[in-house]
Amino acid sequence: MNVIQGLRPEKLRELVLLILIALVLIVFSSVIENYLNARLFNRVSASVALMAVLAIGQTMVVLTRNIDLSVGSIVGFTAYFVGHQLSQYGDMHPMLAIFLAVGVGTLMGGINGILVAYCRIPSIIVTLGTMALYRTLLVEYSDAKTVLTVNLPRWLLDLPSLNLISFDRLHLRVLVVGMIVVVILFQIVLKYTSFGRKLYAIGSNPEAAKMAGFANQRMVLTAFLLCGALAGLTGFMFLARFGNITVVAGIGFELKSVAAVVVGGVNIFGGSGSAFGAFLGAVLIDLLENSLIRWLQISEFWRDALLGLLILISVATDSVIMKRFQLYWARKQARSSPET
Amino acid sequence: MTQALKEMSLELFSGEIHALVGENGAGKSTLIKILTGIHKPDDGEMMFSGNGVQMNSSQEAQALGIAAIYQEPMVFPDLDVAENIFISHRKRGIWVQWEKMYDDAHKILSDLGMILDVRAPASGLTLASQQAVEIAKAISLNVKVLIMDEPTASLSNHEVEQLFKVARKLKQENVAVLFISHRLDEVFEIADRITVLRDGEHISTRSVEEFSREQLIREMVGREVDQFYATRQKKKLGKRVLSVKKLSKEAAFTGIEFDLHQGEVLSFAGLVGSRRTDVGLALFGIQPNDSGVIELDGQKVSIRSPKAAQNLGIAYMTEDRRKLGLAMPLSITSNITLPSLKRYLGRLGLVRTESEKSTAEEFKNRLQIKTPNLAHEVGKLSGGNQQKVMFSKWLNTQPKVFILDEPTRGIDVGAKAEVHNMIRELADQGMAILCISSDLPEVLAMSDRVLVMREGRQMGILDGPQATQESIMSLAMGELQESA
Amino acid sequence: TVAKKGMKADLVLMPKFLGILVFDQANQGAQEAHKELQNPGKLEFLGPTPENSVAGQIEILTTATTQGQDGIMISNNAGDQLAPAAKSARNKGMTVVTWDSPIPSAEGEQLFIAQVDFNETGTVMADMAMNIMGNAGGDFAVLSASPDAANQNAWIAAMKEALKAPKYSSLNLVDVVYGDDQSEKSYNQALALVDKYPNLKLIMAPTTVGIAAAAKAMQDEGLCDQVKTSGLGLPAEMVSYTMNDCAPEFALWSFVDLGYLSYYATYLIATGQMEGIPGETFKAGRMGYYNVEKDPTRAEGLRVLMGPFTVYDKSNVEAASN
Amino acid sequence: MTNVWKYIRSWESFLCLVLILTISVNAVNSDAFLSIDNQVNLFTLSIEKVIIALIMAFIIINAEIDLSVASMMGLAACALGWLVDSGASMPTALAMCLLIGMLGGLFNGFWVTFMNLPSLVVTLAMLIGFRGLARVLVEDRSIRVFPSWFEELGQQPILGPLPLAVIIFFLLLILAVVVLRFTGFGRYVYVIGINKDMARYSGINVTAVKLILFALSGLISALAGILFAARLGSVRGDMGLGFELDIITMVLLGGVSIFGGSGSIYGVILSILIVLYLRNGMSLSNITGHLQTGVIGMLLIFSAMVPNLKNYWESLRASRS
Ligand SMILES: Nc1ncnc2c1ncn2[C@@H]1O[C@H](COP(=O)(O)OP(=O)(O)OP(=O)(O)O)[C@@H](O)[C@H]1O
Ligand SMILES: Nc1ncnc2c1ncn2[C@@H]1O[C@H](COP(=O)(O)OP(=O)(O)OP(=O)(O)O)[C@@H](O)[C@H]1O
Ligand SMILES: [Mg+2]
Ligand SMILES: [Mg+2]
Repeated sequence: MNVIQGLRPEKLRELVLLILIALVLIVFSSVIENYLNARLFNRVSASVALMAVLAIGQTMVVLTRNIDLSVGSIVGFTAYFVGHQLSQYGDMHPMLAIFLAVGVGTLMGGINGILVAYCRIPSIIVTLGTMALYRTLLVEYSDAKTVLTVNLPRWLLDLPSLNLISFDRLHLRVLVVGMIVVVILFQIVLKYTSFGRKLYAIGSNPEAAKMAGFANQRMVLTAFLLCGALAGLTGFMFLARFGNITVVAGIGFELKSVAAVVVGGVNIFGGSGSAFGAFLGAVLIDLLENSLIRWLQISEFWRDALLGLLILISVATDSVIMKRFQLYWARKQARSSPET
Repeated sequence: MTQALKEMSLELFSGEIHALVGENGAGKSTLIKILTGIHKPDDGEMMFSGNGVQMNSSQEAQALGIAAIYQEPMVFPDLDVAENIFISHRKRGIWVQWEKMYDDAHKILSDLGMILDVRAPASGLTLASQQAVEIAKAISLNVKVLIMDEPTASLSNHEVEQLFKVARKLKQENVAVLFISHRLDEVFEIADRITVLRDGEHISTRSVEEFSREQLIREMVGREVDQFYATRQKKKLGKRVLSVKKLSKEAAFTGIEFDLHQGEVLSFAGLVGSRRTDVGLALFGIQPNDSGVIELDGQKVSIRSPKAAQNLGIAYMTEDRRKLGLAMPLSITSNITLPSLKRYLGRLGLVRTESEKSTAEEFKNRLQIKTPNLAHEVGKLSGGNQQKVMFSKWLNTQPKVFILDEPTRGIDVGAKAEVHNMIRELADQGMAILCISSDLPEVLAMSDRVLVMREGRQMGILDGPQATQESIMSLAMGELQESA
Repeated sequence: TVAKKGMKADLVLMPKFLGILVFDQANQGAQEAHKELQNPGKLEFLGPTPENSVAGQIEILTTATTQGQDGIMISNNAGDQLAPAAKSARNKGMTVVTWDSPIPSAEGEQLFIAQVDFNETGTVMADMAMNIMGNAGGDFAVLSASPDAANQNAWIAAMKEALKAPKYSSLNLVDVVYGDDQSEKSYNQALALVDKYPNLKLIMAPTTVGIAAAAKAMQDEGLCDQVKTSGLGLPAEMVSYTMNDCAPEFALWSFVDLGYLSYYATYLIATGQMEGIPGETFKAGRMGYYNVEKDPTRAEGLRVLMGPFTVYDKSNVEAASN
Repeated sequence: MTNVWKYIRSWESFLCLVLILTISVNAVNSDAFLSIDNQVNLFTLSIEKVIIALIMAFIIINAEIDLSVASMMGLAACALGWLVDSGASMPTALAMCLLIGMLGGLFNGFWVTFMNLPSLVVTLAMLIGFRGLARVLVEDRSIRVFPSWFEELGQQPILGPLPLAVIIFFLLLILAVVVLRFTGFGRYVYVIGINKDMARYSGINVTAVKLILFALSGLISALAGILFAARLGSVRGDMGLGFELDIITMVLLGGVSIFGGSGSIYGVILSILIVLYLRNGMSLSNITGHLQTGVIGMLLIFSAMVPNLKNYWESLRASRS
């Protein structure tokens, strides 16, 4: 009981997710031969690196009771834009390339943010619109040409396979480390800074936040800026990993990031959730996808049907456990109700 | 466009407790929202410590040292209690020190006499506890001016006492306290000076000694109102309508047992959080009981949903008008007919708007709802008038058993008297009424019998004459009734 | 028939969707022919978005009919779903020619400009697999575009057919997966194939997006020694992988030529200089003479066969990539 | 008088204005635009989306969302093909498809009501799930087995120039207006959208209303899928892919609040017309692909900005006087 006493809701959520992930690992290792190996870690970590960064950006926005459906287009645009620049100016400094990606992403996020916060248009409408607009921008800008791997500088092509540390076959890639840094950074910001706490407050009760004198509009704008920046960073990672960038780059990432966020226990109506949770959500989904692909008995065509169902079940599990938890709080409250 | 406030003037001195009174819709809340920078005045000026100030946001008000507790509690449900108290502290710095925050919050709350788990998410708090958190938040801000809009509306005596202790302490520390309440006893108890508002206009400001109760009411209402809290005449009870035995719900209440007769008013009294509301919710099927027996007209019934309850002739009027009581963007008419919409359906399930309108018209006249027209948005009415709309909504279902949860919460004296009269009338017509109220004088005046609860347990039932302020309080505080 | 220049025909070239390099190249070819033939009419390059490809193609075809265009060249991505719209276009007197990917049932379509013989594609892929894996053979898998891509499906079917020959008995096709012509999905699918089949020796991707993604995936994971990549690819996209032996061999035809040839055929039919019946011969400018014939790879339908494949390897890929 | 004035300044009249503008520009731009053929075609080409938009309006007014409609459409179409292909008679297959739609909708509704999960999450998962099931049924095939009467029903006009789907749409439209505006059920849909706790406390069976809505959403999506199959004559696993966003755009542009509780079918039908005419006009001017989508996206944002501009302007005027 004492253990649970110290558990705040988001901690519990994270715990539940960890248990679910462990469960997935156990179940699949019993049906797939040679499942639990270094390769699995390498694969999942490398592809989660992108989705987790994006999902954390999405988390910032969702916490404030908004949503950003344009992230897929931002990823696509920045990937193309930076790729295009790099193929023209191959000697560009790597840092500059990253800044460029983050900068372009931030700009696009900023447009979303201004429209949502200052023009007071519901975020779903704004970002549905900019999802189309940014994609159009990409098509117009690219003129239907592809960014080709051959034209990209060497360092970029080597980046996805660059290992920071390796234990035998287990590789800790640079991109993965980058993602881990982002997760930790944002976890700290959300948990321990008053900026982060105010984001929660705004999402939890915008009206009260206004009454309390928070600069709601600026905060929401900031959330979108951060989301854009992280989407830009994802765009850069996308470019590094996939090399060939066409106009379809990043399509569907918006829904994937939303899925990661909700599976990660971030309340879609704002106010609760954590960066670490979003990361775990991304891991869980990727792990499921990866495992289903590797499962010989599952045909290519069954995979999506199962994936949908499994996502649903994991979200439901989380919600059931949270409900239990709330009941527990209520009981505890009942025991310690106002004394004389 | 009606004008909410006309040529209002108000002076507030440090070290005074100033009460603001007036009927529902007099403009008290509006005034406060102007004082704290949420609304902007069309005209006029504001001086603070001798300097003219222009307030454009509540942030600026806070910077000046003005804090307010609004009529409807404004907590952040996802944050825990401690954070709710400290979230808007300007000097909190960039980093959050969780442990220190918990300790401080605990201390502030205990100073207020409130024991709340500071780590619990605020979403589980009762309205009263939310109010407590709001108060804790405001006084922790080290303010120069503290404004409280009906802070006691959902508190019971015990908590009110604690609050007043704090208010007096603040007064000693030279804080100016502006206090709004519809409970005149409280006003006379705590205020140094009183300002009366009526229809958005300033009527008078005088020190409390210069007011008599009658005079105050006259100035508020603009006419004579008599028969306040006249004790209810004991009548012969009708046949038993509702009988409840060993009613229990996990994590809420246990062992509730009572009978309710036709024409009887049974009140539920108790401290805040004594789980009276939960009993009401169980009887209305919103949070059905786990065990126990409910008999209606001698028949055992099982109430698993509000719809079932309604079909059985039970109505429940909630204490949380804003969140649970009314559809704010809808018209008065639509709100009134909502629970009984079935009656207004014609062929093919089409709504007969004409008969809807005439019902609404009837209630408007009967309850004297002040509104430009019946198509008016309920959300734009003042609190008291909203309460009347909610009352109409349930009366219109013509219930056998009417459960009223804090029926006069936030209602002004005049309207309160009307509500009391209405409840009596209903009882006299044979309705069985179960009234949950934290307003002790009201409980004493209204009820035939009083059931006292404490922490989810029934402490006893007091018959009319036995019920006094003292006997109820001692039960509510935990002394079991010997005879029960 | 040798085309008479300067006759007016408003034509539309419709790719599967916009934003893919090869379709742009086809457009180049068509524009070249358009100029060459001095057609006073317009040549529009109109395509849907990848997300909305099927409905978009139908919409564009229907609108073209409404506009009274004289002819349309379609790289069909909608399978037989395009047939009703194509039929009503034909009824309005429009010329409907497909290229790159035909209408499977051939309903509503006058002619299909086949880049290569679809049956031959199967053999070419099987041959490349054989070359790469050697006589010992082994496991290989196909990474296709979407499960609905008619031409890819036809090629895969043709390859399966070809594999039945005793010559290829050592080749073992273990799986067909789909990357939806998206880099990231194809990349992940390629890696998944490697994990799923420990003995995999080759990934065959009959799609330009898929082959490039698969090659990059193998290179990034340092698997090029173990698993090779092959299929249909653009030299410009594949040159580095061919040179470093990740994708030693792949094939393609010229999309510029395909656009060029399609334009000639469509122009001739739309201006009434050719009927589009089996046995007809026409001259397609710089490319020379071509025949209209019954399409042996479909139950119904006529085709003009462009051919041939160019198979690229270290010897010729660099020259072709510029 | 004030009522008239209020109406003139309403969202719907703004949409009307945009619509008239679009039509005039189109008519000037292209001779073909006003032809009956084109008018019917532009409807027919998107008729399935438009039909689903009607029920989506109900769902969004109810403060929920259903992202799985397009996948359900694909699933129903594929199921129809699969059933007929495996020898079921046409009527049986049609009935089965509608049943699948309804059950799928109820499945969504179950998680939303009984498990209390946000509909965005549930239907996002089923967007993947239903599409997956469609794939399971047809795999990489394209199934073309329908009797000719079925295809004719989908492709030939049956009443004047109007094909069946368009007629069904008009019937559903009238039904939707009546139900939402004039019936008790419609009132419940709004009230629950405004505040579902309050609705429950008023004795409204929130669960039932939501279940009905989701079941209807599934059912109508399945119907749309069947019409789609008839129009195209064959089915594949990718049918209707990505339609959900177009559908939601139409509804939101129609002034239905994404937070529920407000909006009308009139607005939705106007926005449908705007989107269709705009797309058609652009297609006729040979603007396709992403540019079309971009223009619609821009329109969505701008139109959402207009009410705010109006408020801003009014407050400016008020502060001056
Ligand atoms: N959101 C609103 N929009 C328009 N008018 C409003 C709004 N809120 C309140 N009013 C009007 O302003 C006037 C003053 O209301 P206010 O809430 O200040 O009254 P109050 O004195 O606080 O009443 P109560 O005691 O019931 O809380 C009333 O006539 C009310 O109808
Ligand atoms: N300790 C608690 N923890 C969580 N929820 C509570 C707690 N106490 C009460 N509630 C909830 O708050 C609502 C009202 O509470 P309750 O019935 O305890 O109050 P009450 O005795 O009616 O007093 P009041 O209405 O004055 O707050 C109910 O819905 C109940 O479930
Ligand atoms: Mg007030
Ligand atoms: Mg209560």
